[in-house]
Amino acid sequence: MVQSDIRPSAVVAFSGRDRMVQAFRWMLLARLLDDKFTSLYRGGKIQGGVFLGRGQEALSAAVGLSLRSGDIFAPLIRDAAGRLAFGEPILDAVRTYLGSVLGPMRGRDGNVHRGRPREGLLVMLSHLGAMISVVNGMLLARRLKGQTGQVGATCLGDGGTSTGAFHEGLNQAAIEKLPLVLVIANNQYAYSTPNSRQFACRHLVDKAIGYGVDGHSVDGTDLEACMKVVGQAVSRARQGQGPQLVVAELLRLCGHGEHDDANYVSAQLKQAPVGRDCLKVAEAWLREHDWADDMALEGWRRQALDTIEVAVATVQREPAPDALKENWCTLASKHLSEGFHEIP
Amino acid sequence: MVQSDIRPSAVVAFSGRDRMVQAFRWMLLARLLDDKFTSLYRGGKIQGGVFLGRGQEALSAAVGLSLRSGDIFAPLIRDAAGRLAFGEPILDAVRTYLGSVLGPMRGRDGNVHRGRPREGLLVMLSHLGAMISVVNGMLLARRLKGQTGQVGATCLGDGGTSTGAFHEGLNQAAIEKLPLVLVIANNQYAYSTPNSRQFACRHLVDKAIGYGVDGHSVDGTDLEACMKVVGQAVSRARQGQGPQLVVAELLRLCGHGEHDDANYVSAQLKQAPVGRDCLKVAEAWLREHDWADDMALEGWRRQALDTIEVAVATVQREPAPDALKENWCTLASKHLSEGFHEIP
Amino acid sequence: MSITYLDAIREAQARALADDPRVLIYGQDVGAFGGAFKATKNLAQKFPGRVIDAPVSEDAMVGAAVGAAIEGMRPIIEIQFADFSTIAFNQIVNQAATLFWRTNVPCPITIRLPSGGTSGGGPFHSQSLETLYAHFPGLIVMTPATVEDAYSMLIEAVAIDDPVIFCEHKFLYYHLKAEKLPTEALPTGKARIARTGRDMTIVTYSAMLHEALAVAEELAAEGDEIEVVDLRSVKPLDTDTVMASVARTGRLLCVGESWPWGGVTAEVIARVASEGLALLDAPPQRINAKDTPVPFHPNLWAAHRPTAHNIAIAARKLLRM
Amino acid sequence: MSITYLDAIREAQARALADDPRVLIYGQDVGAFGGAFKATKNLAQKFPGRVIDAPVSEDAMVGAAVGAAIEGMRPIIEIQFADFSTIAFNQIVNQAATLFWRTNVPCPITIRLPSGGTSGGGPFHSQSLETLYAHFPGLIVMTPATVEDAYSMLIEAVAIDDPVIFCEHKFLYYHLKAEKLPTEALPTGKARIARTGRDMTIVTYSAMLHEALAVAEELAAEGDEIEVVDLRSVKPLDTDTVMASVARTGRLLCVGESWPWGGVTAEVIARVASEGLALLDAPPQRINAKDTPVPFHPNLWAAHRPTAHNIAIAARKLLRM
Ligand SMILES: Cc1ncc(C[n+]2csc(CCOP(=O)(O)OP(=O)(O)O)c2C)c(N)n1
Ligand SMILES: Cc1ncc(C[n+]2csc(CCOP(=O)(O)OP(=O)(O)O)c2C)c(N)n1
Ligand SMILES: [Mg+2]
Ligand SMILES: [Mg+2]
Repeated sequence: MVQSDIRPSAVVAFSGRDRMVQAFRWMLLARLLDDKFTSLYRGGKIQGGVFLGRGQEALSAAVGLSLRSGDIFAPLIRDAAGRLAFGEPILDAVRTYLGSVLGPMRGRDGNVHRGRPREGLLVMLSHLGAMISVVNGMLLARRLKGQTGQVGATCLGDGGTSTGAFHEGLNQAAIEKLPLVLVIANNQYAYSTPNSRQFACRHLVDKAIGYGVDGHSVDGTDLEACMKVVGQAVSRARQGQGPQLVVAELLRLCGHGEHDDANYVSAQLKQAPVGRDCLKVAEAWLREHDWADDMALEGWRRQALDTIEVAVATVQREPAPDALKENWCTLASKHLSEGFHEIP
Repeated sequence: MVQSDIRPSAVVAFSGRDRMVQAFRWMLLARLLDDKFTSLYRGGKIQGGVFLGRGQEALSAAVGLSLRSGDIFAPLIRDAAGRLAFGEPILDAVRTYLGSVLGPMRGRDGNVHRGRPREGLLVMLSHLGAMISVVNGMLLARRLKGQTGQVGATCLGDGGTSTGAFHEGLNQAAIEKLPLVLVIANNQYAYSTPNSRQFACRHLVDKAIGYGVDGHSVDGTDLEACMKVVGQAVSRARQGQGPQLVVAELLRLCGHGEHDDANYVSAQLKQAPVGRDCLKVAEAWLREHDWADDMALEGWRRQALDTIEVAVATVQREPAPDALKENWCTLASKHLSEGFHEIP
Repeated sequence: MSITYLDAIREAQARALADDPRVLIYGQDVGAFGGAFKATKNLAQKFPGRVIDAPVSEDAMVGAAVGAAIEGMRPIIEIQFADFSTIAFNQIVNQAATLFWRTNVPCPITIRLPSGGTSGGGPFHSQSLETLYAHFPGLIVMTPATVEDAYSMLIEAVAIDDPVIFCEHKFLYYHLKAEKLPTEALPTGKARIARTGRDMTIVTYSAMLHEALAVAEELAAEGDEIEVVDLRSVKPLDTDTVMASVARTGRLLCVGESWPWGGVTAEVIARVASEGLALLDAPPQRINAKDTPVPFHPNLWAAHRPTAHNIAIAARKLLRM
Repeated sequence: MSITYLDAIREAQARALADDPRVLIYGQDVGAFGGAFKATKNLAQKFPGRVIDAPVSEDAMVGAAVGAAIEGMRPIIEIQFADFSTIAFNQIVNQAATLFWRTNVPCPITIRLPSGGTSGGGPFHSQSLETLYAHFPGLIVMTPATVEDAYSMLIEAVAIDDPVIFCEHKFLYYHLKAEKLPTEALPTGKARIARTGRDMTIVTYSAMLHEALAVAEELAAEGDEIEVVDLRSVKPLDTDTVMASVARTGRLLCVGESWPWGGVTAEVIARVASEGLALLDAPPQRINAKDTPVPFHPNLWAAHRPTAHNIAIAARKLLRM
């Protein structure tokens, strides 16, 4: 495990005032956006599921903020904060959830399945683990093209580590020594399944050694720690140190989706340090450092709410997809599409 | 890694005279049987490929001998020695290679794809890694049925560790704390692909920690070491210590199959200790211990050759499968088979 | 009391567990939680140790089921959504489907695939994969369309000595209700005439049965009597019942929710054309989902899958041919 | 000089690498070793860094190809045997096949599947999986039957902006020879009349083309002229050419090496029956492999797959119908 070779100056760079405030504000925006989706969902305004990042915003924001333009990010279902920090327009989120035809997915896919691959923001497949090798392929292609200095980050849950795709993907990155940052949010459960039924190693970061990659572990409820550890992992990848596995311990402070009351989450875990709300922890930390006070916090909150309201109001006036205008063509090579001559 | 907690008495049990001689004789039989298949192949008497265990007999025999009746064994392509030691009739091998309809596969499958699942000897799928979870399921079923004290062993190559199936299977065994012994023959290559293009950890046994299972490493060219280490791993599994990962270092002393001249194998590796012929090492060891002399060795060799000649002569008189007698039915429930009313 | 299609699936599993100690259930979240759709609710409590939570490892789940089957057990695997069975694909089509043929050891496993589209499901929670599994030798593929069949076919699936792919349709889970569980049923491999008619045959299965029945009702008002055949299982596929119906009506429309290329509808038409060409008074027709992934948005989804609306158009046209 | 089908595949890759810097090859043992079948022999030496050895990780191989495609590359993936593509199944059908539809970013990858049976290959080195991939929306499925097509279609596959499943038949690798590489070719999606005739149409593809041609030759001696249509790609499937041929001959026999349920032959018959029923003077027939895994032993293998022998029996029977 690598956890000590960053100089004090680097620490400041990863978690200086501007960065911490920025991170906090993305966390806040993500939390409030998630709240908004929850209330839209309860109001029957959203088709399909709603998947929240509640309790995982610190880690996620740290990933998004540690990346630069030109980097690659393949977020997962609980990464609203990271997406925003990476630069995903909030309209993309709202349009995809509400099914606006103007969104990047044009109503073809929904909720957390959104992105802009050509801008480095990949669109997740539902199948857990399946994005890792895709990021690898992009990084490999860039190396072949002579593009350097860029990294690719992707997120996964504790449950996702049990997939064959996780293994093949991380091993592939290790063999090619790719600048991949694989961030595991160990939120203690995969849907209802606790860690004890998901893996048997003492700590998920123990897996790093079996791949020959650097492993980092971090308290996912602590924004400052996330900024440092994720920032350092990204730096190491960028410097050519090969894949980095980051494992954060935290707790999902919501159901698996908004349909789930999560009554299986153990009361003990909720009381434990891992059950802290990272947003509250970050707020307290900012206050402690005198980097935020009531007024500032209230201002950020207002601004975030405004941003959300504007986005939702905009999208609610936008057209839904129209089946008659759809081209119903799966191929880029339209001329090779089969005309299935169906009757109606 | 676990390598030291066996008492001297245990060491004797694993590699006492009888066991070592037994092991050596299985190795010898396997080597000579492989040689026979090679010459039959060259003579055009074998359809499809021939896959040899040359250089891997010590490890393989140790696995087969460490198991008891009632245990489960899922061998791979280079496990002629282990199969024989576990109790596979030599006729099964010869019949399957030569396509006798009397063999356990009835000509439906061939060469290394053979076994008797109901007797604990599984039939490998070509798809690497796919047998691990099958062994897990058998062990799980036995636990549910209240059968205890039995273990399941399966073998894999260095290449096989890159499969998703390896990961899902080993993790599954770890979660359930099953008495699985997973033996990796790191013969330095997967077909032509060297270790450096297959994994990036320092040693494959490093993977054990990421699954929370015991790891054992052993010099696969050294029969005594294999008997001890594999024997110990099997014992630990039997005693309820959960899955055991054994990694042996050795070199494939032949092509991937008999069609391959293996000219990609580095001269350096051939000269290195890993390139020793385990059969010669074992022979020397037996001589050193005065457990074998020229006469004994020659006698064992004769007996092995006789056994092989008898088996081959027998099988060569046996009928090949007859398409007209085949039932062409894939289902156990014959009444649910589709009659595809094809014309001829 | 009214029983939903989902209840029937749960009850069938409860009964299988109660009647046969060799039965066990393995799948993600199937234990204390009762499954993503609650199809195993309370079963872990009622049958301790026999309803087992799996890691997110579909390949290993099915592999383990094969192993358990070799040991004489009769495992039921719940895949959380049919779409995730692609991860277990190799174990299903190569390990499970070939085991008996290769080794003479039967492989009595049941793989439950919550299948088919629902509004807002999107491309990876909506797939109908019966075609894939029917194509491979060695698998039985069941596609129950009614509460009664969901119950009796699942019980039969567990009893069958071969791997059964049990495609249960998510759209029917809550919608479809019956008064009580059946006490008898058609055997696997027998299609059912869901409605008799003399002017045209619609052959279908799973959720599309209900669209077809709605069309039959609608067209009855116009004086056309449509016979509706519910295939129940797509492999084996009951060619005889289909052929007998076409012999009566002379017209065949096949409806399936999966993609068009090589789907159930192609197989049915190929059989009828090969073996019963003379029975046809008009060209056999088929309606399937469009040849794109299943879209998320309700507007698109409703146009992507066959519905009573476009089946009715096709049926009217075929009646005039 | 004579060029084999396998040479053609190698030459096509050499040409693609030479002509387009975006092309790369990734697969097990494809580098210095030149591939299990030597289909990439010398390419790693000639195009340093662009022919890359992969670990035994088919899922990650195809995933990486999709990633490279997003970055504008045009990767060719060699799967060692088609049968192992089941491990990459999810990445092929869900990631690659849907990428453009979901994101508007094309996915120009070519997946080479050494396909089909050879004597002694056995159940896991012999599969013909074109049906699986054709069923899923978003994939082009090529099944070249000649040296010329192996060459020109592979070049075209690499140029196409969509994922192409390139089913190259192992049985043809060494047997099939041509004098020179072609300089022009039919476009993808166009079937070819491999032999003209007026009494019956055999529609087929890949290795079965040669069995069909042998039958046509044999029956010509008996006075029956058989037209043979080589589909070349099974998706898109050139219905027009098939239909035009059946319009001329009135009789249709479809031959495929994959399993019968829902195979290419079912799709072809379904199309002809739906759209050209009136063209048929006799029931359309099909011949496929038997509905069991592909057997290892030559005696069984020869009876499992369609051959000129049983195609001829079927053809004679159909001619008399
Ligand atoms: C391969 C695969 N199998 C099953 C699922 C269904 N599924 C969706 S989310 C989930 C739990 C994931 O848990 P984890 O990886 O810990 O992420 P978390 O939801 O806790 O953030 C499962 C099983 C899936 N998406 N992919
Ligand atoms: C999933 C899968 N992919 C590819 C293959 C083709 N293949 C057969 S053996 C082999 C190399 C295996 O190497 P290793 O596991 O090291 O075993 P060894 O042959 O060295 O004993 C490959 C790639 C396969 N059998 N299974
Ligand atoms: Mg989790
Ligand atoms: Mg090896």
